[in-house]
Amino acid sequence: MILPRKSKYYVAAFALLGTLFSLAPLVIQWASYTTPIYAFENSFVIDKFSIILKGLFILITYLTFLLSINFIESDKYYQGEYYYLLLSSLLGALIVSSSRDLLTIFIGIELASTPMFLLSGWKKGDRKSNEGAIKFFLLGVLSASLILYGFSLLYGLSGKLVFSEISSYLLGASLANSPVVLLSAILVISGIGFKISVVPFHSWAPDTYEGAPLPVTAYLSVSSKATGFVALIILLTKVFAGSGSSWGIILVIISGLTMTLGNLVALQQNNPVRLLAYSSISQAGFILAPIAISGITGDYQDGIFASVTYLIIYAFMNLGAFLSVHLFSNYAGSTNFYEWGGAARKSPLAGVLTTIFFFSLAGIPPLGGWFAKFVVFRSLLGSANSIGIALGVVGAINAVIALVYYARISKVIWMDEPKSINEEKIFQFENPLKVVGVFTVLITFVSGIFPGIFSYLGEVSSIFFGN
Amino acid sequence: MVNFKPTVFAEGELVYTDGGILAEYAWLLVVLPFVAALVITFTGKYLPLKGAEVALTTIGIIFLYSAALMYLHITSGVVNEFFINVGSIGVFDIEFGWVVDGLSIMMYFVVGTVALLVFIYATNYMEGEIRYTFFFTSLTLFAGSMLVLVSSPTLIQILIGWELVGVCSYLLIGHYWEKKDNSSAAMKAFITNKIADVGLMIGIIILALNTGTLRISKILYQSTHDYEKLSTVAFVAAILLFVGAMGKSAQFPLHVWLPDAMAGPTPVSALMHAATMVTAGVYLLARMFPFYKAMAPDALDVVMLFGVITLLAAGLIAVVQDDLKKVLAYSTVSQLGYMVAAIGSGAYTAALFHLWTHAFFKALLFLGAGSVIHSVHSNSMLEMGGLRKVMPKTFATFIIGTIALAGLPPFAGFFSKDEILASFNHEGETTFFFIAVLGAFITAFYMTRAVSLTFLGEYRGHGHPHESHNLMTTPLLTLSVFAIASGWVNIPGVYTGFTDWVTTRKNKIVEYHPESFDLFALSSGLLAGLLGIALGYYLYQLQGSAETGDNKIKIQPIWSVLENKYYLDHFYFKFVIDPVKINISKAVDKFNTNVIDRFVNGFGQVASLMGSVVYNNFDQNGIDKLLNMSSTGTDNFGGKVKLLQTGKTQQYLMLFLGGVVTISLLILFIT
Amino acid sequence: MELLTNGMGLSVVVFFPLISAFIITLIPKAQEQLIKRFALVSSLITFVLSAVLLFQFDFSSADKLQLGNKISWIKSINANYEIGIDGISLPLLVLSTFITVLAIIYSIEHLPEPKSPKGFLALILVLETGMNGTFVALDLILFFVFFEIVLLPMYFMIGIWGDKTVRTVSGFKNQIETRLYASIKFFVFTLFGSAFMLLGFLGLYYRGNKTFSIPELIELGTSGAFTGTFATLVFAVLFLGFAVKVPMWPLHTWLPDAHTAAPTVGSVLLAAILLKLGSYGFVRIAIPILPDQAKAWAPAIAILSAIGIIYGSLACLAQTDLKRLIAFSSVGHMGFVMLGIASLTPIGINAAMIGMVAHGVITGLLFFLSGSMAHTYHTRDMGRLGGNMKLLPKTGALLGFTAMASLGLPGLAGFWGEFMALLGAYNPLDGLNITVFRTSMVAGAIGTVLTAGYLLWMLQRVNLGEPSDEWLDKDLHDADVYELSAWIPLVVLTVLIGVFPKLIFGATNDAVIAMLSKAFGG
Amino acid sequence: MIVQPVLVVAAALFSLGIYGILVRRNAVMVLLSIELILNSVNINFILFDTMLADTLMQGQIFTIFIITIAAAEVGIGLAIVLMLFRNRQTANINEFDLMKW
Repeated sequence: MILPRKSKYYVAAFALLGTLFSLAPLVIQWASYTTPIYAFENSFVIDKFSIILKGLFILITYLTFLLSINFIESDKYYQGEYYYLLLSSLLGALIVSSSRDLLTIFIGIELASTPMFLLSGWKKGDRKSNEGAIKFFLLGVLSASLILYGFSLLYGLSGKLVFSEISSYLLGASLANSPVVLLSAILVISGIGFKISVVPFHSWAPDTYEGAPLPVTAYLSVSSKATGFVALIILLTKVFAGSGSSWGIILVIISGLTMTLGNLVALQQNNPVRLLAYSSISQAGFILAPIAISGITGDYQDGIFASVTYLIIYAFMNLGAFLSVHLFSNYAGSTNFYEWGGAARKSPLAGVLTTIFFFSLAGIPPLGGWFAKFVVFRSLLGSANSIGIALGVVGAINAVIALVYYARISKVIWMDEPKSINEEKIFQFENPLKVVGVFTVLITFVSGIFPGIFSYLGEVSSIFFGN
Repeated sequence: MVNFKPTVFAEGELVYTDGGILAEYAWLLVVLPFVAALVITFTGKYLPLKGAEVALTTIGIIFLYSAALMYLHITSGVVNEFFINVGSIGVFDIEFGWVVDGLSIMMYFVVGTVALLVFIYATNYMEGEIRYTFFFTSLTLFAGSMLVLVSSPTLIQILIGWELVGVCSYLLIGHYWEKKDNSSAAMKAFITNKIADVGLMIGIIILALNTGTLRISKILYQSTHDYEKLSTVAFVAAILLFVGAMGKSAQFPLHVWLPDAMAGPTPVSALMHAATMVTAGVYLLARMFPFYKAMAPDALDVVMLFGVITLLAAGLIAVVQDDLKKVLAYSTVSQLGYMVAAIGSGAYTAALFHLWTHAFFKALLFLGAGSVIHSVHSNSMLEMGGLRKVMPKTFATFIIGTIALAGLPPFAGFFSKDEILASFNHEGETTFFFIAVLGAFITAFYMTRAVSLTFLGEYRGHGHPHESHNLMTTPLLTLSVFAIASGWVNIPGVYTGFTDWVTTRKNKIVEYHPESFDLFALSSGLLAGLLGIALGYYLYQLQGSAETGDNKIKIQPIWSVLENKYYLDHFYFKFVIDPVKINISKAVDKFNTNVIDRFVNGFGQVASLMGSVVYNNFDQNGIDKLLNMSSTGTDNFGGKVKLLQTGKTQQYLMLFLGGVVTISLLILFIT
Repeated sequence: MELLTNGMGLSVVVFFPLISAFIITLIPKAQEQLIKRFALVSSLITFVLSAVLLFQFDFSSADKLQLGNKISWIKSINANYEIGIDGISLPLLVLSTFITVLAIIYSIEHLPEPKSPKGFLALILVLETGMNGTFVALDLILFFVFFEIVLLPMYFMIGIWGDKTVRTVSGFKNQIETRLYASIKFFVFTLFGSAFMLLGFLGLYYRGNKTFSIPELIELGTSGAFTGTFATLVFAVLFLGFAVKVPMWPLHTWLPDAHTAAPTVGSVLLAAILLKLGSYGFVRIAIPILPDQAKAWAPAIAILSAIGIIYGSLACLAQTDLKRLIAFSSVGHMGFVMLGIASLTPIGINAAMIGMVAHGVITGLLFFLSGSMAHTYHTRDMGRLGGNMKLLPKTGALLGFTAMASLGLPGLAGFWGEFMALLGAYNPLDGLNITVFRTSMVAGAIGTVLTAGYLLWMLQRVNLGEPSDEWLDKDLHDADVYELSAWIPLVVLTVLIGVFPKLIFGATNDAVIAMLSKAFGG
Repeated sequence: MIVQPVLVVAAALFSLGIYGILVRRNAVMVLLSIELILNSVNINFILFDTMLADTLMQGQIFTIFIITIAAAEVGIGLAIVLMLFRNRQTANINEFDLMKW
């Protein structure tokens, strides 16, 4: 922000470099990792789990920057502020990933989400953007306040803020299933349910996604969702671990609803962004499923492993999907993907990328998505629990339904007849976007063909519970 | 005064050699035609005679080889079989191979001889016809397939030959496939046979699975030695095999395809009716005879019943035909009825003997008819007549054939038919015996009718008929020699070589074989034949000229004539001949065309109708609709669901808090 | 040769096409000839390699899994890259590489619209990887991945190069292009099946102490590790997954549409190989791992197959569209294959194996022919065709030959599948309901008659008769050298297998017997 | 010391806030209602802090943080509302339904 306007371009470069550099300490930490390091009286921890998630968040932000460059250049937007807000949101996410007490996690969540309120309304002149922003904002604040209320109850009950102490106190006093704890659990779940946009707290997502600038939408649907999930995982497993049986059931219902409803509505969409919004809602349902079941079975480690694996793969393929939507809607100048007929002929590369991302979302081997879905099914059936199996069946059916609308996009761009109006348009595929595309596609493929790389997550999540 | 002696060949007592090199290389008989077919297909167009020469040489070799085998067999009985394993499946060995014994050698010889002559005949007959080369390809294949069938030591190979014969007949009957009728006739032949083949297939399956082998000799051995193994299924299997035989050997009610098969060129009909196709069924029954005799005597009665029905029904139909080839066709059916009935009555030798003689004189008759048609350019006897003068050779040979068929001594048919009658008589099947005699009478009658309509009287056609080319008449003459002499190989009391030929085989044949003439059967058969000819001659010559023969009887009431002189005749005419000649036979004809034909034709239509019903109402609108409905259904549901998304912020908030409340309530209830 | 036997050879056979497909995508669009040549060569190399493996293969111990290897793949779930072939998979593997070569030869001169050899050939090669992989995979997850890889290329083949005619589909409001409807239908149907199949695999994984290895699971299954409702459910979902692919009645409805819509090569590969994935799955996975369930389900399968046979033939009699008729004929023929499998006897399953190969060869050829005829006449309506023998003698003759082969003419490949399947069905495994199987056998036998009926009918309408006037003035080119060189090998193969079935039985018999004796004892 | 009444007050504030959110049409009013909820939370924290005599004063610290963040959020909220008002001359949140379904 201190830089003069003419040199705004450097801001982008600077932000990119900054994020890259911020990876360095992570690597060092990883290399020099021995045991979890605790700071600020156990309210802040550095363990492999947090390191991995931090790495994920930073990468996502990095890619988002790459996505943003051209968007920002394209119009008179505040650049510095844009990057600044994104970075602060990133900071929030980083905090969440290693926070271990109510205050820190609350600050993290707020820090992560507040900037997004502004970014989602970044297109000042655009009414849709404003509208999305206000909806996002109001629900966001409400959710925050609910979370707070839940926290306050917890504090009142235990007098502690640090998770480990709270949970030990709850267990000691065998209050794990007392109504107050449950109430606070409900409030927390609802509050975070808003961030991860699960039914019935999803309603803001499609509108906000549609209104917000595309890079921001991508970030919303990936990073803040991830943040929300991390927060949820930490809270549920560190604080409410005792009352798993209660919230487990609830989450099962929620995730089942989320998958189904998201899919069914997505079938109806002709706006690619809204389609992705609903698809990401149903994906959230899939991510939620293992946690839910782990609540019932108590095998948190497996549940976390599955969810986080899904989260990571989902993050990259979804970014890729947004990238392709960005490309094609810029090319066709239409937010109705039925008008993209035959666009892939213009740029086969973009076409192939799009196909890969969307079919990966649909979970077709050998693309990453299949392994994500696979681990989820695995932990669902592994529970050997009738509820889990039922949820698995629901998931399987949804996976098939989802195929219909995911395939629809690549059907349009490859199989439909080219629209005459699009003929003379030129297909823009700038280099930064190419970088994003190649990077995400690589990860999508690698995670599909050599899913072995995720195996260490198991060990990681075990450490996560070691303390 | 008639004395019989059982001729029993048990394995031990058989006097036979292994046939040496001649038997070892008998596979040439089977393989050569297929090689030839390939050669003709690829090189035929460039050869001077358009491939005919290849076919002729091949079939010539086959003829010589089979003759050599025959000689060897007559001098020192040959029994041997060879197997080639072409794969094992489970416990089964799938084997091809070739069997060399009396039965098969007799068939080789018949096929070789008839085929050779027919081929020679065809080179001239088919001259200038379209697809000349292809015709010879399929004709060679036809002979080859028949050899596959008769040479087979395993049921699986029998099945293969069986179907190959069917396909070749399909190709040949449909030779002029530009006309839809012809291709339909071809289809009809194929489908009818296929229906029968289902029986054969299942029969084979049952036999194979209950005996654990596909080798015929083993199965027959078990059926004579290991009663329990087969006894339960024997009857069913026997009947099913017979169903297969009914198809190929055109037994009532599956004979309908044979008359239509006349759509093919005449040489094909000759080959098909004399040697190659229709004899297959009889051959199968003969091959499996020990099994029938030992395990399923009841089945034999069924066989006999159908045989008798066939011979009568077909004979009656033949009387009313105006198409020369059709007359012969129905006569074939009826003669096959004789053979099958003979097998049914347990007269193994008699049946094969009739097959043997019939092959020659029926080939002769068909080729004769062919040469007539070739010169008259019409099948209808109403457009013939008076050809005696213009086509002397054809006429002479045709007459020989007719007499042979009618069964007058010393022509071939006489001996074989007499043996069948004798065996009926001996078995005490009085009814069947008399039906058979009646059949003989009818045969003689319609043949006489055919002769008089064709050759006697005045010419009624338009073209200028002429005697056929030597290439066509030579075979006729050759065949007529056989038609006369082929019966002399099995004269009871004089020389019964044929019996020894066909009973010299690996498996015991238990049958009763007349040691000397059964004079009663002989006389009745002879009488019937003579009567038939006499009556025919009477009606179509004495009662008036050939051309108006039929009309006379129909139009001008004969009772007036009889009133003058022959009340008896009048009575006969009034109450016997007219009904039989017009009503009953017409009725049988009607039944044939209207009921059975319609069924077979209708089969396709019904099936396709059902097909369309199933397809349109169930497949497309049933399963698919369900599927599409479900997909659109989900869409619509999604349409409903998305209405939650009103876009009104406050309702979102409401939804949000509503969610919270619901969850709390849920928890309240669940925990 | 050491390289070949330690699993390297198989891996190359599987992945070489994929690599070459990738390379093809790098070749610039302009150099069509280079692309075509490259695709042809690489598919040839694959085929030759598989032929070499054929010689490496030790037929004396065809019941053992050979030339395989096992490398750790996904540690966290103990899924391994485990491959190998035995007598059961060998013929299908070779068939798949072989047919692919022919498909590419055909495509050199006969690319469907819109012509774009790059994409098309690349897709074919990717498809080949999927097919080969499925046949060599010995790990459930690996199997699943390859099983699914097949979907994408076929989806795009149908969708992009498919039939563009617009038709109304019952249940849909507005009209839709055949290719679009068919492609998504194919995709959804198969995915529906396989999604549940995956659940089944996971079930096995957890009951079978956390292994996905098929051989180990077979050991467990035959030692009675999987029982009760669990086993029933697992078999049910496996059945769903495979039966859709076969396809068994009543899950077959995607097939006619897919075949009708697909470009020639597409339907050839679909009929020749893809359908086999399902039946192969039954033989390789479902039956040996869950023998008791297989026994319990066998009657149902037999009945469905019998229905499929009759039903398919009847449906064929109602067709006016040549390709659609052939597609429905596949339903009937695969019905025979499944009937053989259902009998659970060495005879039946051997019959199924040879039936698969035969159907692959014959129906593949039929689709080649019908496709090229549709290309020549610009119609598949049999009402308008006719006199083909006069117009295109070579094609017509081949069509006649193939039809005969397809109706199970003895002495040609198709016969063994049908007859032996009936033979097997007459005496099913001990303890199976004889009545059901014999009834199905009779139904099948009647089916052969119907089959003969519709094929001859097809010949009469297409091949025979006088050509209608609309063709007389047109210059219709008969089969050219590319087409013939793609077709003749299939003809030869048909005759060879027909005359000397040992080509297949020699490989399969021991393996099948071993499999069954392990599964059902004795 | 007295606990229940204060708790009740907090709860009442909370419910008031909810009520306001649901019935008020004006965006600013909705914002205020949310503030009410936050304040009820604050009261809770203070109350519990004193009740438990928390030596670390965690409750009060938390409260301060909440106040800060609330302030920031209100700032953002007002900014958005202003932007909206500039674009479409109304602050009635129920007229913002360009995007639905």
